[in-house]
Amino acid sequence: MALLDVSDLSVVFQRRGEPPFTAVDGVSFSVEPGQTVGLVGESGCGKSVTSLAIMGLLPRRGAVVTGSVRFEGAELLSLSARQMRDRRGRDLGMVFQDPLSSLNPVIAIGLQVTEVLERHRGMPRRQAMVEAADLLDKVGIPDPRRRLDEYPHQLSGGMRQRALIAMALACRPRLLIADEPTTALDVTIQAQILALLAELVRDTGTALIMITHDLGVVAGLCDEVNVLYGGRVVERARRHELFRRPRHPYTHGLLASIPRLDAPRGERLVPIRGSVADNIPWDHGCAFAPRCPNALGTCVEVTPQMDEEDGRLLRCHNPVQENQEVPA
Amino acid sequence: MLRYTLRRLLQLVGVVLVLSMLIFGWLRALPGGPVSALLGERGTEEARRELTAQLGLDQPIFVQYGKFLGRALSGDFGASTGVQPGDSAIEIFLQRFPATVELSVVAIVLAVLFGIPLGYLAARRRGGWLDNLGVVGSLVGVAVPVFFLAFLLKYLFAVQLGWLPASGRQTGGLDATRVTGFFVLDGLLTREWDAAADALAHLVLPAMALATIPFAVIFRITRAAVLDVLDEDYVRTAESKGLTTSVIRRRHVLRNAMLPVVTTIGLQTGALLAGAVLTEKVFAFPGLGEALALGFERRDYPVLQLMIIMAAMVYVLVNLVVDLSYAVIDPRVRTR
Amino acid sequence: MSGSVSRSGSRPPTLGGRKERLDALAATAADGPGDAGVSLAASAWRRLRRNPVFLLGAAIIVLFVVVALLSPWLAAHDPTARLLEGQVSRARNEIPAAQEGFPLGGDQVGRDLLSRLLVGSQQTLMVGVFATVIGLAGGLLLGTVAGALGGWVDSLVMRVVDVMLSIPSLLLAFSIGALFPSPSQFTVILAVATVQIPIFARLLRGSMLAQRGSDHVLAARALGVRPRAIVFRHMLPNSLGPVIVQATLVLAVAIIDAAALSFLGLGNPDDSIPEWGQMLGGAQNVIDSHPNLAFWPAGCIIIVALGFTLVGESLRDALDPKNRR
Amino acid sequence: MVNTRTAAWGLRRLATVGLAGAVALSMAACAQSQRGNTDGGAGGKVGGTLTFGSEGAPKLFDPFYATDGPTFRIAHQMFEGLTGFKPGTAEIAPALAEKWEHTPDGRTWTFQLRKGVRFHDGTEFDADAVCRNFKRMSGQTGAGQSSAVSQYWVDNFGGFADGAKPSLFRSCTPKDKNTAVIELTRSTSKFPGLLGLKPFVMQSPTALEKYDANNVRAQGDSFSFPEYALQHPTGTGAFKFGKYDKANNTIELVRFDDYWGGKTKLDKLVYKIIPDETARKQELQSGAIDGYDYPAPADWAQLEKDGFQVLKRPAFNIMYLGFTQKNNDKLRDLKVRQAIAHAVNREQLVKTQLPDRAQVASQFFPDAVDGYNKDLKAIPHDPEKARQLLAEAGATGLAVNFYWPSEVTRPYMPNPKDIFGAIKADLEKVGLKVNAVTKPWNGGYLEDVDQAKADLFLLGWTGDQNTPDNFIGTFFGDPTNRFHTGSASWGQQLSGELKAADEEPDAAKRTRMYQDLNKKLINEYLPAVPLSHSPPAVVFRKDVKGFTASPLTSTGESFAPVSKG
Repeated sequence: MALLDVSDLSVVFQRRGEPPFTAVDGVSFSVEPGQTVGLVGESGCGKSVTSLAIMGLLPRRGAVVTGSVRFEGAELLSLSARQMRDRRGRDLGMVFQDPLSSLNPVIAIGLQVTEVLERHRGMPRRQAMVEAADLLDKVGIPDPRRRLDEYPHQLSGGMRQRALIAMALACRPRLLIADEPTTALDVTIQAQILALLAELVRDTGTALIMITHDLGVVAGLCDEVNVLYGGRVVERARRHELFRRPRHPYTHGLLASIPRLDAPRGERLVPIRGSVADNIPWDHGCAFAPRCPNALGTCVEVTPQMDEEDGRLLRCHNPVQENQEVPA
Repeated sequence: MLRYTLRRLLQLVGVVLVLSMLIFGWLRALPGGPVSALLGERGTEEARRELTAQLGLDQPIFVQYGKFLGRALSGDFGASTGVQPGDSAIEIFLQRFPATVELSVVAIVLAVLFGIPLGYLAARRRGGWLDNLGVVGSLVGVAVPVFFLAFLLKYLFAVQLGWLPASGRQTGGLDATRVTGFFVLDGLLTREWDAAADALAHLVLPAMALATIPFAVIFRITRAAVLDVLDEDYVRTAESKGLTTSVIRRRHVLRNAMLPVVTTIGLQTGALLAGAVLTEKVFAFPGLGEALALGFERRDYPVLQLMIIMAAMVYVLVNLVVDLSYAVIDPRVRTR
Repeated sequence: MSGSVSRSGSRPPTLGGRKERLDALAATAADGPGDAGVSLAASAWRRLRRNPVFLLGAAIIVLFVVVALLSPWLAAHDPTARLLEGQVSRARNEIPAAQEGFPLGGDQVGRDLLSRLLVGSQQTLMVGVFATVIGLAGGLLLGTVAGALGGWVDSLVMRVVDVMLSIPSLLLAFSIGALFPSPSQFTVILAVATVQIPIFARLLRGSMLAQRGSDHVLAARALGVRPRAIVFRHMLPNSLGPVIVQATLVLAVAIIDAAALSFLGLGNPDDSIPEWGQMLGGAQNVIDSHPNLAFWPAGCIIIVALGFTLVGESLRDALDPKNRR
Repeated sequence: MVNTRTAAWGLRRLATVGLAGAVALSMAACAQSQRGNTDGGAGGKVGGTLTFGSEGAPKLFDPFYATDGPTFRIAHQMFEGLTGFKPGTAEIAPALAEKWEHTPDGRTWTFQLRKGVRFHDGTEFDADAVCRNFKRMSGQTGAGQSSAVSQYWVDNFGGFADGAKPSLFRSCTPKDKNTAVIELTRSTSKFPGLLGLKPFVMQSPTALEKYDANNVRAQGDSFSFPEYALQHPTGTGAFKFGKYDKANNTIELVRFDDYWGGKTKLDKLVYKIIPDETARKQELQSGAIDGYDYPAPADWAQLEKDGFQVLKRPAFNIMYLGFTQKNNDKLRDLKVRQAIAHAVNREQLVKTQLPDRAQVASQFFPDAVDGYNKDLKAIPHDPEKARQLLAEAGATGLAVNFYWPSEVTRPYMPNPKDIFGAIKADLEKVGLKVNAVTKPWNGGYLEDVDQAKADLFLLGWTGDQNTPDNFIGTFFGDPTNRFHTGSASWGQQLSGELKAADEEPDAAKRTRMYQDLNKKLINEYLPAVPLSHSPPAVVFRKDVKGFTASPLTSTGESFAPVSKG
């Protein structure tokens, strides 16, 4: 049985005086224990909202969540706020994008780590402190004892992110969600953090959902990749499959737009035309159609369905063919 | 931190010196003066001349200031001519300072006691009836002239209903023993409970009048700050850790929201004196404010000089304390 | 570091510690060049139209101004004529009660109270407006000079401003009002205005500094636009928003402070031309035998002050970039 | 609602507070209640305590150095002079002297002293004590001679023993134990009534010496007074000094059990200082005080309705519209001054703006004073006549600057602003151009008026004693007065006539001289327009009995016979 089973998850935001906005539109995917799954897409594609929905962190008012999120078979969406609290931080941990703003500026790092331990493992403060120092050490923070009494503003960006990871993993959750954990960091640090994450999930056997817009990150880490567009999964495949042979024009576009060292000389980078703003609603066809190089008439009439084909899922009327040249 | 404190105190000295000069000059630039106050209808041109000479007011101003400064350094700020004629200005200040402090403390305590919790609740239930009521209420509170509110309170609770005393610090003839000059405290120390209660009763109305504006301000700041903090990322982080609501509220929300609130409280405390002048006048409450108003009406130079200088000093010191306390609760300031 | 500190630290939006508040308000001017300012205004206006608080306040102000302008025609009687003097008796504490043609009765010397209230709105409006304008002018001068030149000029001006700000406003007004040999409407206005100068100065200077670094100004510099042109064409227009907000709030404060001055005996002693604050101050010794003499002007003051405050606050919220969607 | 760090912070604060508390408590050991140390027992609620609201703080308790009402009010309960006043009137009556006589030239006065009188400190009152008092008063030196310190002496007796300035007082000799002889340098109408004034009361020579009573020093902008004046006033009166609780603005007097005038009813007499008019009234209404002085006329009706006794005193004051002869030469023309007198509608003014029982003044002092001229009629309100007079004087449309005081109310002038308003309107009706000038009472008004900057001004006077000289003598006696009668053709003459009348020893003759003088003042000189006499009032709770209101106000009203409940 899958560790996490998300099926047909939808999130609709409703604000007074404004039309409802569908951020996530029937997303389904699952995560096996210890597996690392990537959610990839441009900003606004609904990947972060998906993660927040799983964690139950969406505002109670204004956001309508439907579908199902099963964790070890238990339906999370039907849990009460209290029950969800008990799971958060214990079964599911999360790491956010901006490490500075995600840490409480006026509380010492030590306390911010130990509070989780106290909450979920009922540790007394002193013991928790020892454990915390240990955790900081694990995430590669030098001289952890001293760090315990320091405040976020005294740490470097990388240190902060490590600290956050330490907190998220403090109670050995079975699932860790990392939402763009590296985007706010310098490139050199990014690599370190990714390496750290990889190492940790391997050692602790934690499953990881890696949310990113950066296929490079995915390439290094994920077993399976979900490509989201306009709130829907448009392609899912094992990592190698995807990179070797992207089928959806959007995925293809994403790949084509990353600079690659092994690219043949003279090959130009091909950016994707337009922006998310050009999307058409899914029920009128394919949201990506207006930006799609392969778009056909049907793309703007018939909503493409998700179909399985040799071990991958694809939502497209006119997939990219083997060794097709992408028209500029 | 220590160096910073010392620097601030040094600045204070400068401020006081300049201020004393300004006050001194200003008072003497005003028309009239103690001579009129002392002579009243009996004044004639030569009686005036004589008295002016006796008071040394006929000498060039810088000479007068020099003398004043000289005496002041030896702790002698002259004797009152109008407020409590004959008493030394210092004496008067020492009598009245506790009164105003007592009043201000009660007022600010009231403001904080109601302002912070209400502000917090308003923010939690943003757009709820409490929120709207509070926001509009705080706006009205600012729009009502302090002295008029004071009148209303006095008229209603003292005159019409007779629940509370209309003026003064303590009922006459109560024969209370004086120890510290803080009447409530004195009553407790000497176990003259009736005296303490009586003094407290005298504080209620003026304190209420005085507390409105600080309350309004503290309420709004608290509300705004809590709203700001609620959508901070670290609150979401705390949620993602599955912490209990009470921990999140106390440790992550309130704690951060308090930073601006503390500053505000300090500034308001400092600014209270302004309101005190009006409130004390209405309630004939023998504090600094009343002394200022009275001293001005009777052109009591020594008293006015000392009072205003002291007021400024207190104000500066309060602000210093605020900045320091800020450092205590905000590590980012402390450890920078 | 401190940048993020101030996220909650130095953005106590309304009222609050004067300095912090002003700087925060000033910061709202920083974003975007002139045209963005325009779109900001537009979006602000969109939000205001839906804001009941703003509408209420605006309604009050409009009514107030209209009354002030039309009062000479609205007033049934000459507000200075002692029409009911015959019915006044200090001895028996008799002050003309409401009667035919005098719906609110008369005042201490038998003048028609309603007429005085109506006409009084003029003076009150004048006090508020002039005090604000003078304060604004002074602040504009100091603030622009400080903000535009920077350097030692800036620090000098700001020291002065801080000292002024550090004296409780009413005491300051009180002192200034007392400075004049004999009080008059003019001295009242001047006293109240002077208190506002440092506030505006700090505000403008703040927004100037905020913009000195901002892209559109740098761009203008790069294009070699003359400094004066930069200040007046690029900086000032963007500071407008916060200044307007402050001005509306100051109008309320001015009216209240003026009343307080009258109460302390520093108001305009010649009461032939009515003014609310002065009517209130003058009624204080008959307040508990004839409360109405105090309550009417007080009520007017409170409502008008509230009106300006409501508008000011809702404007502030509207202009606060954080509230823009 | 505190987490660890705020807790720590809170704790630190708590600690400091706690520390303060600890200190306080340790102080509590030495902070024993000092109640019951004064007679009258603990608490103020004993039936025998009467609390009276005073409008101001007494300057000090030695009346000799005082000029202010609050001091005199309290002094009157503690001290007595050789002469006094018949309760409820301004008539001179025996006090510490049982009877007296004077030589025909009015310069030598022999006083028979009351026997068996003791001061509060037990010192016996006798001729020796009397003369030591006069020695003390006339022997002032240094700051003690300042007109700001010993103003009453300077005004009434002139110079001091050092002879630098001529003095009315020559000598005092104890003829025998109970006979004192006082010699004057000239005769004056003020004597012996003068001796009833508070500054000239008898004080215990022992106490005066013991507490260094004459040690007055000029200190910076002011004067500092000796211990005697601040804490040890010692007289023969029905009450003796208790304590002055400055922090609470209350003064306590305690019954003097050896009072010669028989048993005083109250145990304790407490004065509470409440400068604010409205506050005084509310204190009375809320029962915190039993009575207060000078209720605003506007409140009388209300107070009576609320069941308080408002005792109206016979008016002993005058409000006048003053001219200065100095600047505006048109004002030196009698016609112009008369025109102004005719222009002012005084009946209307008195009816609308002045207290109950106020009267239009026909001359410069009220009928309670000897020398009042009953036949003299008030100048009638007659705008027509006024215009005509102005025309004759070629002063039609004359512009005058007219001063009125802000920040003040006086017993004779309860509401300057409105009074001014009324008069201004009247003057404009007859075509005068009025340039209104206002200044705070102490903030330039008195100054400018005394320096003759005002063409017209509002002022008045409350009498100290029953002699015309105390009124018109004070106003016009010295030619360089604030009316500058000196600059008028008749100024010197007027001064002379006043002096003559004052020095006339024969009472009957003197009275006639003053009556004539009053007529001339109105018909020929008119240095000012007498406006009105306003009776000041005092208010008590219903259960306060035995109080007699006096035209001399608080300085003529004893609490000795007063009882409560």
